[in-house]
Amino acid sequence: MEINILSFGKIAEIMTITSLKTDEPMDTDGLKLQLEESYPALKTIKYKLALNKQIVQQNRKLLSGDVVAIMPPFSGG
Amino acid sequence: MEINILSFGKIAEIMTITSLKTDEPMDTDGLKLQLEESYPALKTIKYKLALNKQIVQQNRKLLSGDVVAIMPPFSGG
Amino acid sequence: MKEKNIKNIFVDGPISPAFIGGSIAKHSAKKEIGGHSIFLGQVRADEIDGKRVSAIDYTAYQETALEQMHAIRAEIFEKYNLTCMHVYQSLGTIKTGEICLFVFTSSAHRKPAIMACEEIVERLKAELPVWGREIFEDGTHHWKENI
Amino acid sequence: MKEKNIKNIFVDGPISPAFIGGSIAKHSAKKEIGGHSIFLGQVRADEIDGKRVSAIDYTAYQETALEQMHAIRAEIFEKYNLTCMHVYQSLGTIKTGEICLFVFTSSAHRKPAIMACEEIVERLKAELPVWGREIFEDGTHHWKENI
Repeated sequence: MEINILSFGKIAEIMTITSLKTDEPMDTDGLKLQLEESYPALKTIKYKLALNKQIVQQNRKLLSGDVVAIMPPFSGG
Repeated sequence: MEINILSFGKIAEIMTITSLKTDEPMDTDGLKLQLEESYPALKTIKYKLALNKQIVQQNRKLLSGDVVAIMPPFSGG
Repeated sequence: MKEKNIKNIFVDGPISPAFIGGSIAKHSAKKEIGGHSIFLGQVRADEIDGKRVSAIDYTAYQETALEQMHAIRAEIFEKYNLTCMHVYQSLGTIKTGEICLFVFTSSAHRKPAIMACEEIVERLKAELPVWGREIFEDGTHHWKENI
Repeated sequence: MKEKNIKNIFVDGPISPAFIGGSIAKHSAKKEIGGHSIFLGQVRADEIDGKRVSAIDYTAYQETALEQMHAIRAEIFEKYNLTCMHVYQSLGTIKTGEICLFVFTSSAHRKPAIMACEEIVERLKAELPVWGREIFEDGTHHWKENI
């Protein structure tokens, strides 16, 4: 399956991938681990995920075609 | 001695005097009593005094030439 | 008596939205400001005993009101870390839908401006000798009282 | 999925004081309003590690931000007796001294407008995926974080 990845703010400066292919079942916690392995700088940033535009509050299963946004701390206003 | 009287808002509609002459010593409490006798409607209104432009917090002695303002509840803003 | 720089807050007639916009624009040169808080009082077409308010006629004991406002201003600047504070109160006849009060505070971070603005509004309503006479459509009137 | 009327809050570039004045003017026809509360965010020339901020470049995850704002709006109208609520957030490069956020609430009596305005500002800073990149005079940058 293929997960689409969006990244924002300072995370967009360190993460360059826009999708991730895997044959294993995947959830948002698993995705975080995998991204932190590829981009160790991510471990030093407090970030949130959005799954299909909805902010993720707890671990969620991922399906092929899902869009996951990786969002550093907000600073609007 | 002569005390100058200013009145405002709805009190200006019921009180017409602009000064009060007396030979007795007078304080603000005494002035209130005297005004309420002349204008009984005043007894039904919560009002404050200002003596020489300063809002009166407690009884104050009056001197000739003093200006006392009779002020109904404020409604600015 | 010590010297005081007593600022005027009274304006004749309604406060125009364009004046408010202009007042905001003047603060663009103050680069230390991060937040502005504004309160506006607008004359409401209240119904009282079946009669509709069409305007409020404001009068004030101006000198005393300005002394009171001067003290409030000093206390607010003492209490909150503000860059600016502006207060305008209309006098005269203000029709429903028009602005009669404009309180404007600015600070580096948002909290002082927001808290000061609210406190100024509460205090001026309670402490300034200003009176609003609500004028009904039929020409009769009712003296407003702040709660 | 239920139908929603998702309002846009994003504007390209700074929010002009004239726009704010115009927005206030539009409310003069709403005669049930007694008080307006406005919060404005202005870009501050902060100094960070000896470098001066000259602008903030705002980006957002717009669709998610609008969904979040939609939920905040519904909860605010549920909680406070408001007549109106308007929110504008700038995107793109906003220079110091310019306005990047405009929150505007109105109610019959002052308290709901004041309390709602403050709560909206707090919530949108915490809950909307919007990012400010502080640009220094020397061209380098720093990612802002709301506290």
